[in-house]
Parts: sequence; structure tokens; C-alpha cells
Amino acid sequence: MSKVLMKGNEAIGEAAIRAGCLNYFAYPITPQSEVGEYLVRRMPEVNGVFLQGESEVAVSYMIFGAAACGARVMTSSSSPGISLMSEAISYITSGECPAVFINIMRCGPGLGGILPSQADYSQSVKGGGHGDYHLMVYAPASVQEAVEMVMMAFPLSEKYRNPVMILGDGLIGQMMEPVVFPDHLKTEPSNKDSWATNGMDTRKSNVRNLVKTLLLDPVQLNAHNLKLKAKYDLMKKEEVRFEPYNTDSDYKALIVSYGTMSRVCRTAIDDLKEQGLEVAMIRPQTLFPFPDTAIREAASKESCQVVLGVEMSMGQMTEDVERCVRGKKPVEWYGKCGGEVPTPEEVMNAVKSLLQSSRKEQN
Amino acid sequence: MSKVLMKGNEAIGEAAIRAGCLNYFAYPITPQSEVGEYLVRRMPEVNGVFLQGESEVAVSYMIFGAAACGARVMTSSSSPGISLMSEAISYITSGECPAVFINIMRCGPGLGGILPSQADYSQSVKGGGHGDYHLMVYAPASVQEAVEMVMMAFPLSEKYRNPVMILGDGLIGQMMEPVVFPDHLKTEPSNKDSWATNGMDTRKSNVRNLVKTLLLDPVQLNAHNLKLKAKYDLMKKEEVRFEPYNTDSDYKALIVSYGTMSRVCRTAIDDLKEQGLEVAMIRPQTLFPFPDTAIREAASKESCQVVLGVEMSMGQMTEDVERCVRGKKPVEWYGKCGGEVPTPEEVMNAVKSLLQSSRKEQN
Amino acid sequence: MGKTFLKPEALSSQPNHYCPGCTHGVIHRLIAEVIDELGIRGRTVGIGPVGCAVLIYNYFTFDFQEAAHGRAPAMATGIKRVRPDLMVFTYQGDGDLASIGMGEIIHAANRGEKFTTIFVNNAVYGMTGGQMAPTTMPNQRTTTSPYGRDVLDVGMPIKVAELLAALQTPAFITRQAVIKPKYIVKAKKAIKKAFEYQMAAKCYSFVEVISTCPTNWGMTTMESVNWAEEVLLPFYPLGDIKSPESVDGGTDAK
Amino acid sequence: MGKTFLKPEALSSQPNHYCPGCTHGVIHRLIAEVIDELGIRGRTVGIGPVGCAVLIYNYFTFDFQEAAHGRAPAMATGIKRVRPDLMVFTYQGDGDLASIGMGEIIHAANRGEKFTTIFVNNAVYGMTGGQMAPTTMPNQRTTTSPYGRDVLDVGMPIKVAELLAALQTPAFITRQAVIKPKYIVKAKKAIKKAFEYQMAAKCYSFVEVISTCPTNWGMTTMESVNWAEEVLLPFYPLGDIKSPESVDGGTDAK
Amino acid sequence: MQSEVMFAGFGGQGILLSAKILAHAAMEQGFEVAWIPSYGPEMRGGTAYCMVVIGDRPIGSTIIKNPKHLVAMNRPSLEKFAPVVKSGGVIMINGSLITIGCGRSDVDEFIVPVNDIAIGLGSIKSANIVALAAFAARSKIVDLDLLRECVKIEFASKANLIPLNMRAVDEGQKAAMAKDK
Amino acid sequence: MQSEVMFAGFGGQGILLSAKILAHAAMEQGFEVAWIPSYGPEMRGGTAYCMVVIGDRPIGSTIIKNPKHLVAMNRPSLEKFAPVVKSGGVIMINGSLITIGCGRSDVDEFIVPVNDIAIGLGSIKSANIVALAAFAARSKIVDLDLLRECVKIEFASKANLIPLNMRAVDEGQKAAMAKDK
Amino acid sequence: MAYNYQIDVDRCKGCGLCVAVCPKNVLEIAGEVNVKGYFPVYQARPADCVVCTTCCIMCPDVAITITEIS
Amino acid sequence: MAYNYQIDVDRCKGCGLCVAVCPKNVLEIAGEVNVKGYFPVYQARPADCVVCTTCCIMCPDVAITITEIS
Ligand SMILES: Cc1ncc(C[n+]2csc(CCOP(=O)(O)OP(=O)(O)O)c2C)c(N)n1
Ligand SMILES: Cc1ncc(C[n+]2csc(CCOP(=O)(O)OP(=O)(O)O)c2C)c(N)n1
Ligand code: SF4
Ligand code: SF4
Ligand code: SF4
Ligand code: SF4
Ligand code: SF4
Ligand code: SF4
Ligand SMILES: [Mg+2]
Ligand SMILES: [Mg+2]
Repeated sequence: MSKVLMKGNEAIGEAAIRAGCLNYFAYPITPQSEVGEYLVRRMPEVNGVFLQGESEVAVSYMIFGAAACGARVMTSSSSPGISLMSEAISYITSGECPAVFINIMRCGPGLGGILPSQADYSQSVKGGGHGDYHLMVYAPASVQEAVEMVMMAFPLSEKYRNPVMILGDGLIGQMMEPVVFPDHLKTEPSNKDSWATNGMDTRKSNVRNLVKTLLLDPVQLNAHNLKLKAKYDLMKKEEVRFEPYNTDSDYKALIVSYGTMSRVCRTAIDDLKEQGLEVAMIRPQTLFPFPDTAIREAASKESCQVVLGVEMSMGQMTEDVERCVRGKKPVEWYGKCGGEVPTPEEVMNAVKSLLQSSRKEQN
Repeated sequence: MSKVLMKGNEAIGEAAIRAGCLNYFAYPITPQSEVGEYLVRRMPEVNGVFLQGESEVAVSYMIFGAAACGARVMTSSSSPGISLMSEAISYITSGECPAVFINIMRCGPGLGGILPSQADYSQSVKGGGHGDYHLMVYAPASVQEAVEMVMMAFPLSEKYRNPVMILGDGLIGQMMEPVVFPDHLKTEPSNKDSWATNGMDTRKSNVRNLVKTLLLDPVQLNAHNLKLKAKYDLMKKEEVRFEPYNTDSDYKALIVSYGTMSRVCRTAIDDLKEQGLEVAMIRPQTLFPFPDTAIREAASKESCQVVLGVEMSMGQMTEDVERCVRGKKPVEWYGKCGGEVPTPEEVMNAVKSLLQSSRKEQN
Repeated sequence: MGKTFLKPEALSSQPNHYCPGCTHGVIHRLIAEVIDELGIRGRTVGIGPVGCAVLIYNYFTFDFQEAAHGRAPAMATGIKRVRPDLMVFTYQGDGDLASIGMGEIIHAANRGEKFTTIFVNNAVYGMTGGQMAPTTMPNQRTTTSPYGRDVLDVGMPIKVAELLAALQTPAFITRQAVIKPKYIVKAKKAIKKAFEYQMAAKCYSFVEVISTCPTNWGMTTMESVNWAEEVLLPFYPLGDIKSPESVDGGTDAK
Repeated sequence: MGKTFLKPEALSSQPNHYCPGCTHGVIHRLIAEVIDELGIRGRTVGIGPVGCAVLIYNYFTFDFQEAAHGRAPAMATGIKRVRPDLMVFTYQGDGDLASIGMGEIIHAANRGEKFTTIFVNNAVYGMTGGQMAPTTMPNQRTTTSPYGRDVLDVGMPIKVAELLAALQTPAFITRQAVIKPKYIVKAKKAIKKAFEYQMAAKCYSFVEVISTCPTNWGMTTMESVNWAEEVLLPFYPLGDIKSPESVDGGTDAK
Repeated sequence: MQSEVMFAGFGGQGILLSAKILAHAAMEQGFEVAWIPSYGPEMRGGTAYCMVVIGDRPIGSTIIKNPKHLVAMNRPSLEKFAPVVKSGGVIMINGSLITIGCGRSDVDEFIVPVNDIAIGLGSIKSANIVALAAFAARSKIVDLDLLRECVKIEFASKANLIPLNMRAVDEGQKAAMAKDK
Repeated sequence: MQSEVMFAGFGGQGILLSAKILAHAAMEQGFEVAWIPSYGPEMRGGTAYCMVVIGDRPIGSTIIKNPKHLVAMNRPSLEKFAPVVKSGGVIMINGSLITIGCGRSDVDEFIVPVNDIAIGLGSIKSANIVALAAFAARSKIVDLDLLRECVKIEFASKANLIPLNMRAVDEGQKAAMAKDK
Repeated sequence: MAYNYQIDVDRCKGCGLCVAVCPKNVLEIAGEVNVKGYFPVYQARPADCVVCTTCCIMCPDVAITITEIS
Repeated sequence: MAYNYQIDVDRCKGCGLCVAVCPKNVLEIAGEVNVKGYFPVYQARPADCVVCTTCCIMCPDVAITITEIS
């Protein structure tokens, strides 16, 4: 299919349909309402389901109910709405149902603002809800990548029977960029008869299925948690995705940055190169699982003096960078939030002053 | 006041009253319902307010409203209930209102079970809600400590104008232990006229107060986030609390463990000592701020070969241990969840096998 | 001319965990009998509450989902929207449905979702140890109204069936009881009617059932059924309150 | 015999951000006038919604709190329970109050919380760009009902005032409009009455106000007030629906 | 030195209460104590048990797999816990409901028909106090007079029950002594 | 090589649309493009602006403090953005609403009374297309025929408006040329 | 036609509801507990039973079943 | 008694509601925009004004005020 110019939110809606997701439940919230406004028109064309729920809490359980009976489902929201979904997200992971959540982040905390932000990193990656669980979290840096990640998300969430979140900032949702849509996925969800509560007749079985999360016996519940942990460990082994940039140079500093913020960093790195200063970047495409090893190895490179986490939040991701660098190099944070997007110039200055000070320390 | 034998949940309720908290809003949930069942009888005796809200979501905003007009308020809940409060918690931190949240954790994810667990570490410490904020999080290991932490919590939440969470496991709530109650705090909440929406007449002023979290101007919202960050940095400087155990021995292993889990570890350490094996422990009493330095320094000790995070969850706290140890020593995790509480024997074996394997590695 | 009586097929043989004399068990059996008679066991999905009936999935022999506290109507909506051919019912207590779940039940009913709700009104939070429910009677003592429900402080009990009947969207709404055989027989008919409306994709259907909680009422079984009959029934009158046939979906009663 | 007209003291001098002809501004002014007349500015706390009125705190000269979407009644409950002497009102749109906030408004009303709610019914989500609200009329086009609200799919509009009136707890519940001067004069009287009930700690008071949204209705100002009068008012009849005096707190109307 | 007592029986047999009174008495005697109930959702008619930990140092782990002593009020609890009691411990068996023994020679097993004694005293309700007193007397874990005081304090609000329960203590104590001969 | 165009004016002046058509044309011409609107809560009547980034390499930062060009549809936007335009850029001024100049000598400033031209064409609504065409012709940033095609595609659903907007393109183009003399 | 009236002693919780509703006063609570510790019912006066199933309808635990025996 | 009828031109959004409700048809929308880009109202026929405040009551923006002048 040819190239089209499309707004991120609408492209995400279209990508879902092409991934065979014909069921969408959501509650409006800026800056992602266009996802629903697009799908309310598209779904009837494909005999799909569109429903505006009465609240994010309700929507999150509509998703659970629909996913639990085997449907391919998606919702989209933004930060406060995701907070309200956190109980259900915990339930859905424990009930091992596949589902896709889109979070087009706005600025917090509280009502905050609606401009681009990455302040929901911890909520998405560490678990906003209660209990030991993880979402698989993808962070697109362009509309094209958002489309590809949405289309990957469904089969992956079904493979692991775990919800997947696409974590984008407001720019991803509001920006128009050229998009080429991959071919449709085969629309039949992978066989779910082994667990989905889709009615015994549907699966021509007289064994009933159960989707539940209550396990009163501690031995069973511990085993269940170990089973979930095994899935997360497998994701860490198999699903890590990241993009290295300028990593074969003899870089003096390593930037770790994701989403649209990483595009600003890329520009900064290009400009620094012209100024004769080599800087590299690891751009996590999956925030969970996080590219621990890639970052640690990149940080270990001889030439690299310092690691800088650059994010539109107050160092949430940088904490993970610190963890995986294991003290091999000093780890620093640079960022802004509240809708202020650091410019390439600001990132360049942050890197330079950092290198100066670290040079000072050496003297 | 003399020693009394009291159930954790009831002691927490009494401690709140002695801290001058005469306003309690909550929704029932096991294993903490006794907090409310105690306060519904006690509050009338002190002309206090008890209200059972219709849901945790509603309760969390009752807390916001009451706190925002200057009252000293508390709520208590358990894991799923806290998830439902996460939007409000984000609002309250952004609105800079003091309030105390009790989370007597149960096992997740989902409905899970009601036995002791520590699976809400990440939710409480990293922020279950959206945006850049932190709760100050205290983790009591005994009923007595729960009482003391509750009574500290109110003045601290007012000092920082930030909510404080007491994170206890089911044992803290359900266990009876001897308690000696500290004297009453002066019941007048610290002066809040500079910000509380308590009515202009109340503060004999014609300047009105505003409690809000919307900041559409990114420069202002970034500044607001920096202001909050400054508070969290100050907490990291001033409010870290931890208990070292057997740290002046030449310990071969360092355990990091909190809450009732740490009591099991203490027994394990005593028994290992008898067997001639020295092991030390850092017990974080504050989970945020986390005792980074104390743990790093303890891990750095010559004799220490390995660091072991022991928790009733799948390694949530151990990630923070890994972060602050900065690769100085290998960091491992041992734990169970779902209501299975590791026994001293199990902890002892975990430590021993760990030391063996690390010895192997050395050969 | 005796009659025979057997455990319905839709009901599992597992003994329930309810307290002696708790009528949750009666309601379970009636649902199972109706599902057998309608022959829909193979395409039914039940949704359990969080409440004493949290283990309900153990007592039936068809697909079941377990909801979070109060959210069963949202889950049922999710199922019916993607699989209208499945027969779906929610089973909810009065804390679950009328307190934390009020928003979900009102909106599901108002959208006219084509599922059935069995609403167990026992005037108390059973599972968590007897706290006050929205349906708790004036002056009734509970662990969170130890001196009796003070209506001046916390308001009157909520008549959920009448409240839902005030919505404009056509629906079948009825109140029944299972405290004595004569009521049980009627209750079964009402539950069957509710499922029939769903099978016809006609409307949302809601059956409130007055049930007992001897344990938290602090009464013997017999005291419980009598208290329910003498105190609850006058305040919560039995019978059909609204049906989709009634003019402009308005209420029958009044 | 002319009259004078001045900006009330309770209203700030800051120009509002509402679209031309949006009647949110009229409602703001009426509230301010009532607060001036009752002389309660110094002990009033307003609670704003998330909706087009999210910046409402800029337009008044007394203490204000900003709620999360739909939760204003819970915040008001928090304030009134700890400071019954403060005069508290919530200002909420129909998405805020009738959709996400349904549970909170019903329970606050049913507890008989002693605060006042100003409910702005403009049949649409204004702030977020014109999505369907629970109050959206049958066949009304919105960005999430582009072919018109299909009542068979999403149900009938919710008559919030009538729904709250179906609760048993005594309350003052009225519906007004601000689309033409004659309605505005009545609306002000009703708002004053609502605050007077609160001052007397008599009951919960609720004023639904039919308002316009020219921008999302896609109409001129005049088209808007006329559409509101011709389409909304017949479905949402004006007048007092319930008062605490009426027998057993029941409804006046019907 | 630390010792643990497991009280176990049916729900409704007053297990939690007798355990609490023992903990209280031990506290008054200057020991460190912890009272750890088995809590779960309201599944009625099940087994109820409660652990009391008594020590002279701050109590570490409250998770005890092998208690020192056992007070078994019904058969399922005896079967469940008898095997894990530390050797040298006391196992008190409610002879009124339990017809078997614990089958261990390394513990001090003794049988008291607590229900029958309680019924003899006029109310089955006092069975848990009879058992408590019998166990306390036998194990000498706390001072009996202190225990009496704590029973009084516990029933302060229902003063009319105090005489009954005092007699329950006496009878329990007698039963324990009796066995000594 | 990358260039950025800032479109700015009142809400309702069709800013976002003309920016979108430019981005579309550039895309069709084989460039990398990004269209970045200013989005905010529905505060009507305010200033609306939209940035179009056009480059021959994948576009990095979409946060541009100094655009190459500016299309200023009203005075506030001219005052706000004229100072930050890169030197050598084009600044198109809507002469119908703006009576001042940008006060810079290092840019190619030119004034087009787009409202008047649009009214002349029969509908003020076409002003944004006039401006777009004028700017495109002046800056030569995209091929004018491609632009025409994209205008047609944009209005495909409202075909009756196409002739008007074709004329708007012509007039805009003329206006730009005119200035060349 | 003959019927087989069965009380599953171990399902019965001895709540007594059936006893109260039996029109013929056939049922009584037994003296010894079942495995669960409850005192179950039994047909004290089976001869009086008219096989009306009222007790079955009332029983929350489906402890009573009635089958035909040809 | 004389009155001072004031229209705050820059508050006015030109919505025209006051024009429509004025019983004396006093008001009209002006031809030139105000600072916000709106076309404000003005009293086209001030002589006809009966100072009834109907326009003030209708105005959502409190753009019209009427004061006494002694
Ligand atoms: C979010 C959440 N809040 C609270 C609880 C605790 N809880 C479990 S059941 C229940 C109430 C049960 O009462 P009801 O719905 O009336 O059912 P019943 O037990 O009376 O049949 C509560 C408050 C929970 N599990 N989850
Ligand atoms: C939790 C949450 N969900 C959704 C939103 C997005 N949102 C803001 S206002 C609004 C609806 C506003 O409509 P209404 O309440 O009718 O007020 P109006 O703008 O019409 O006056 C929505 C859905 C939000 N801010 N927070
Ligand atoms: S607590 Fe009440 S509702 Fe729950 S099982 Fe027992 S009697 Fe039934
Ligand atoms: S969008 Fe509608 S409600 Fe919002 S300000 Fe504009 S007209 Fe008023
Ligand atoms: S069948 Fe009828 S008569 Fe026989 S025992 Fe049951 S209730 Fe009594
Ligand atoms: S009703 Fe059922 S459970 Fe109750 S006594 Fe009769 S048979 Fe037993
Ligand atoms: S009503 Fe007010 S805002 Fe509207 S035109 Fe008249 S004066 Fe201007
Ligand atoms: S005061 Fe009355 S007459 Fe004068 S302009 Fe206003 S509405 Fe018209
Ligand atoms: Mg109940
Ligand atoms: Mg609205």
C-alpha cells in the first residue's frame, strides 16, 4: 500500500484494524481522542465494534470481558485515564488475557497539561497497578513506527497472553507523517479455545473455561506468580528491541532516550558530530523489557566517559539506566517536562557541560 | 501510657487519633477493615469524622477535598483499592496536599489473595499514578513501629505538603503485639492558611486560595515539576530511615529486607550466626526515600561477597538494591509471594547456596 | 402424585461454602434450573462478583469470568458487544452493585445492554464481615454502623430496582425474594423471564433478589428469614417494576 | 425607571475563555450574584470540573478547588464533612457528572450531603471536541455519534434530575435553563434557593441548567438557543422536580 | 528462649480469644509476645487457628512451622498440627471431641474433656477457657493468677460471665493437675 | 537539507489545512515531511499555528525554535514569529489584516492581501489557499502543479469547492510573481 | 409410584430451613455431627412425607433430592 | 435619573445574543474587530434604550454594565 500522510492517532486506529482488531472501547481524552473519532467511522465498515464507555474504569473492564472471551481488543487513553485503568490492568495480566492499551501521554501529575510528555514511564514499566506483573511496553518515535508497533502488539499479546502497551507522547498522536501500512494480519485471533470463556458450544467442548484471578491458596498463588515471572523473564530474553545510533564511533558520551525525545537527541548528535564531538545513543524501542545489556555494553566502551538519560520526565527512565550500567560509568539525567520539549541545542549543551565537568573531575 | 496488646489495624486507627487526625474516609477491604471498624466507634468520642465512601475512587477524592481545605485526614485500603486511588494520589501530590494513606497489602495481581505480601512496592515507590511524583513510603516491621510511623506521617506530610503512605503487609494489620502509644501530638494541624481552601473568613483574609493541578503553560508546569522534584531530593537528603543489623560483623552476605519479612531475616541471621556464618542486614524503614548510600556502603564492605534482596514479591525492591549497589557486588533476589511467607530456614538456605555458588565462581 | 427433585445440570456437584441457611445457594440453584430449562448452558457465560459469591464459578458447569469488585456490568458489556450470541449474566451483591459499582450498572442498564443481572440484596457486606451497604435498613446495626444506620448522616437505603426503572431506556426490572418457598417459586419465574428477554435480544434485564445473611445479621436462620419478610419486604416491595412493553419504557408500578 | 447592572463582586474581572455565545458564562454570573446576595463569599469554596469550565477558578473571587473529571461530588463531600460551616458547590458538565461521575453524584445525593451542585447540561462533551454525552439527544450528531445518537445501540439520554429524584433521601432538585432572559431570571431564583437549603443544612441541592454549545453543535449562537428551546426543553422539562418538603422526600412532579 | 503455642479448632470454639488471653498474660508477665491469627475470607465453618509466640527477646519471625505446644480443640486440628510440634512440647487434646491420641512419645500429651467440663459448668461457651487454663497449668507457660486477672479483664464488659469463667479456670487447672498424678 | 515553514494566524483561518496540503505536496515530491500542529484544550479564538518540516533525510527533532519560513495570517503571529525566522527565509504577510512589516532586511518579505483576493474570488474561505499558493510560488518549496493536485485531493469530498480553490491557487501564484517584478 | 427421598448428610448444614417449611412436619435435626461439624436433618416421620419437594425448593445446599423408583 | 450604559468592547465576543433579546432593537454588531478579533456590539439606537438590563442579563461575558449617574 502506498504512502499516506496521516495523523498519529488516526494511523494507530487504522493499524489496529489492519491487525485484525475489530473491537475498540474507549473514553475520550486529549490528546488521543482522534483514535476513537477515527474508529467510530471505520469500525462499521468492517463490522467492528466501537463503544464509548462511561469511564476509563468501565472501559478497562469492558476490555477484560471482551478479551477474556477471546476477542482481539484495544483501548486508548491518556495518563489520568490510564491511572484509572490500573486496577483492571493488574486483573488482566493476572487473568492472562491479551489486550492492547494505547497511552498517548500528557503532562502530570494531576490534571497537568496536554502537551508532549514522558512522565508515565514508571507507571507503565514498573506497574501502575498492584501486584507482581508487567506490561510489555513499546515506545514509538514516529508515526510509522507507531503503526508497526500496534500491528506487532496484537500477536505478541496473544503469544504471551499478557497485555501490551504502546506508550507515545502527544507528538506521536498529534503529528502527521507519511505512513506505509504493512499488509493486513490474518484477522483470526490465534486459537484461544484452551482458555477463553467463549461458550462451550463455540469450541464444541463440554469442558468449561474459567477466567479468574482469585487464588486463595498461597501455594497456588505463588506458583501463579512464578508462572507470570517466567513469562516476563522470557520477554527479557526474546523481546528486547532498541536502536543504536552512532555507536561504532569512538563516542565520548552515550545518550539513552526514547520516543520523540530520541529524535531531538539524534539531531543533537548529528550537529555535535559536525562540531567534532562524537556522541552515541541507544534508543529503547521496548521499555519493558528494557535493553539492559545493550546499554551496559555501550556504556562500557573505552571512549565513553559518561551516560546521559534524556527524557521528558524527571529521571524515571534514567533510574533504569543507572541500574543496568552497574556503576561502569557515571549516569546523569537531562530532561524537562510539563510540555517543554528540550531542543537539540539544549541537549547539545547538556552533553558538553557534562563532559567538561567529568573532565574536570579527572584532573 | 502503659503497654497494651493490640491488633495492628486497630493500633493504626488509634495512632491516627493520637496524631490529631480526626477525619477518616475509607471503603472496606480485607485485610484492613478493622481500621475503619475501630474508628467508627472511636471518632464520635473525639468529635471526629468517620465516613464509609461508596468506592475507593470516591474516597480518594474525599481525602483530596478534605486535605485541600486544611483538615488532617487519613484513609486506609489494600492493594486493589490503592490501584483505584492512583489517579487521586497523582492529583494530591500535584496539588501539594498533606494526607496519609495506609496500604495493608494483599497478594496480587488481580484479586489474588488476602495473605501477607509485599507486591505493591513498585506501585507505592515508583508511583502507581501518572506523572512525576513520589509518595513518602514507610514500611513498619511491627505493630509498635506502625504506630510510631503513623504518628510521624502526619507532621511529615504537612512539612512537605506531600502525601505519605504506610505500606504494611497483612501480618502488620492482623497481628496483635504489645504497643506503647507515644503522647498525643498537638492536634492543631500546622498552619495551612497560606494555601488551604478553608474559606477566606476562616483565615481573616481577602486573598483567596486555590488548589489546582492544571497548568497549561509548559514553562509553568515544568517549573512546578522542578519544585516537586526539589522536595523529593530534599526527602532523599533528610528523611532516609533504615535499621542496620549485625553490620559490624565481618559479614559474608548482606541482606536487604523490609517489613515483617525483615523479622524472618533477623531470625535467619541469628541462627546463621550460631552456625558460625555472619550475615548482615539493612532494613529500609523508608522505601521512598530509599537508603541508597547505606546499602551501597554496606555492600562495599571487604568481607561481603553478595547482596541478597529478600521480599514477599518477585524482586521489585531488589531492582532498587541493584541500582544503588552499582555493580560493587553481585545482587540476587530471594522471595515468595501470594501469601507464602518464606521461613527463616528457607532464607538461611538461600543465603548458603548463594555463597556456595559465588565461591564456585571464584574458583 | 409426588414430584422428583434433582440437582440441575448447570449446577456443579461441589458443596457451596456459604454459611448455614444463607440463601445465596437458593439463587444459584434457580439460575441453574433456568439455564437447563432454556438449554443455553453451552452458550452461557456467567460473571461473578467480589463478595461472598466470589467463588460462584465453582458452583456452575459453564464458562465463567470473575469480575473486579463492582465491575461485572462492564465486563458483561464487553462480552455482549463482541459476542452478542452468548448468554451473559452478572451475579452481584449490594455492596458490589449498589456501592462501588453504581456507575457501571446505571450505564449498562441505560445503554440497554442485552445481558441479565442477578442482584443479591442482603442489606449488608457479607464477605468482608458485615459492613453497612447502600441497602442497609434505617437503624440496622452493622460493623460500620454500630449504633444503627443513621439516615440523617448517611441517607436512606437505595432502592436499586426503582432507581434503574427511572431510566428512559426500555428494560425488564423486577424484585423477588428467596426467603420462603412461595417467593422462591416466583423468583424462578422472574429469572426465566429475564433470560428470555435476553435471548430475544429485547432489552436489559435485572432481577433484584432479597436474600439473607444470618451471619452478619447476627440471627439464626429462622430469625433471618422472618426479619427479611417483616422488615425488608415492606421497604423493598416484590414484583415487576418495569418491562419493555410498558408505555414509553416507563415504569409499570405507581 | 431604569435599572443598573454591575459585575458581581464574587465574579472576577477576568474575561472568560468560552466561545462566543456559550452560556457557561451566564451561569457563572448567576452563581456570583447569588453568592453576593447571600453574603457568603468569604466562606464559600467552589469545586470546578474537568470540562470547558476547567478554568472556572479564574472567574470567581473566593476559594476554589479543581476536581478530577467526575469527582467533584466526592471532593465536596470531603470538605463538608470536615468543615460543615463552609458553603460548597460543585460545577459540573454532563460528561463530567453524568458519565464518569455517575457513581459519585448518586451517592453524594443519596447521603444527603449538604452541598449544592450546578449541573451544566449542554448535551455534548464540549472541551474535548464534541463527543457524545449521556445527555446527547436521540439522533444528535457528535464526533462519536457521527450518524446521530442511535438509541437502540447506546440507549436513551439520561434525565439526571429525574434519576436523582428517584432516590429516597430528601433533596432539592430542579431543572432550569439560561438560553433566554426569561429562563435566566428563573434559573437565578432556583440557584439561590439551592444555596439557601445548604445554608440551612437542610438537604442536598441540585440545579440542572440547560446550556448551549454553539461550537460543538455546529450552530450559530441564535441557532443554538433556538435548538435548545425547541429540542432540549421538551425532553428536559424545566421546574422543581423534588423538594425536601414534599411528602416522604418523594418527587413533586408526576 | 522462645516458645510458641498453636491453638486450633473449629470456627466458633473461641480459639482466637483463649490465644489472646494467653498472650495478654504473658505480656503482663514481662515477656515479648505476638498473636498471629489465621485470617481468610469469610468462609464459615472452617478450621480456625491462632499462634501465640512468647519470648524473652524481641520476636523475629512470626512465621512458625514447628510450634512448641499445641492446644487441639477438634480432631482435624490435632491431625494437622500434632506431627509438627517440637519434641518436648505439650499437646493438649480436647477429649470431648477427639477420640484419638497424637501418637507421639516425645511430647507431653494430655487429654481434657473440655466440652464436657464446660457443659458441667453450665455453658459450653466456657470450653475455650477450660482448655486455656488446663494448658497453662500443665505447661507452666504463664502464672495462673495473672491468667485469672487477664480472663477477668477480657470479660470486664460482660461481668456476669466472669464467675463462670473463673470456675472454668479452676476446673481446667484441676484437670491438668489430675493428669499429673 | 531541511526547511521548516511556520503557518500562523487566528483559529478558523484554515491554518492547519494549508499546512497539511503543503506537507502532502512535499511528500508526493519525495521529501520527508512532518506536520506538527499546536494543540491545546478547546480555548477558542486564540492563535493557531502549525509547523511543516520538509527534508531530504529522515526528520529528527520536530521541535523547531527557528523556522526557515513564515506564513503570517494575522498581526499577532507576525509579531511573534518574524523575529525567529532564519535569515534568508521567506516571510509572507497577509496584507489584508497586517499593516506592519517584519522589520527585517535579511529575509525575503512579501505582502499579499490574501483576504481581499479571496473575497474577490467569491469566498473568504479560500484565503488560506491563496496564501499557501503565494508562499509556495515564492519559496519554490514545492512544485505548483503537485500542489494543485493535492488541493484537489483535499477537497475531493467537497468537489464543488475545487474550482474556487483552483482559482485561489492561480491568484496566489500571480500575487507572488507580481511581487517579483 | 414410589420415590426415593435422599438427604446428603455431608452436604447438609443443619440450617433447619427445610424443617420449618415442611408442611407435614416430617423433618428434624439429628443429634450427631457430620464431617463438617454440622448437625444434619433427617426424616423423623418419613411416613408422613407427601413428596411435595418443598424442602428441596428451600434448601440452599441441594442436600435433598427425590427420584422415582419404578 | 440618568444612566451610564457601558459596553466593554474588548470583553464583547460579538455573539449577538444581546442584539436578539433587546426589546427595543437598540443594539447592532459593529463593523470592525476588537483586539481579540471579534466584531463587538454597540448601541445603534441609544435613544431607544429603556435601560431594562435585558441585554446585561443575557450577556455571557458581562460585557455590558449600567450605572447611575447623579
Ligand atoms: C476494589 C475493592 N474494594 C473492596 C474490596 C473488598 N470487598 C470484597 S467483597 C466486598 C463487599 C461484599 O458485599 P456485597 O457486595 O454486598 O456481597 P455479599 O458478600 O453481601 O454477598 C468488599 C467491600 C475488594 N475486593 N475490591
Ligand atoms: C479521567 C479523565 N478522563 C477523561 C478526560 C478528558 N475530558 C476532559 S473534559 C471531558 C468531558 C467534558 O464534557 P462535559 O463534562 O460535558 O463538560 P463541557 O465541556 O461540555 O462543559 C473529558 C472526557 C480527563 N480529563 N480525565
Ligand atoms: S456471610 Fe452472609 S452472605 Fe456471606 S455466606 Fe455467610 S450468610 Fe451468606
Ligand atoms: S466548546 Fe462549547 S461548551 Fe465549550 S466553551 Fe465552546 S461553546 Fe462553550
Ligand atoms: S417432600 Fe414435602 S413433605 Fe416430604 S419432607 Fe419435603 S417438604 Fe416435607
Ligand atoms: S435446608 Fe438443606 S442444609 Fe438446611 S437443614 Fe435442610 S437439608 Fe440441611
Ligand atoms: S451578549 Fe455580550 S458578548 Fe454577546 S454580543 Fe452582546 S455584549 Fe457582546
Ligand atoms: S438595556 Fe434593554 S433596551 Fe437597552 S439595550 Fe439593553 S436590552 Fe435593549
Ligand atoms: Mg450484600
Ligand atoms: Mg457538556
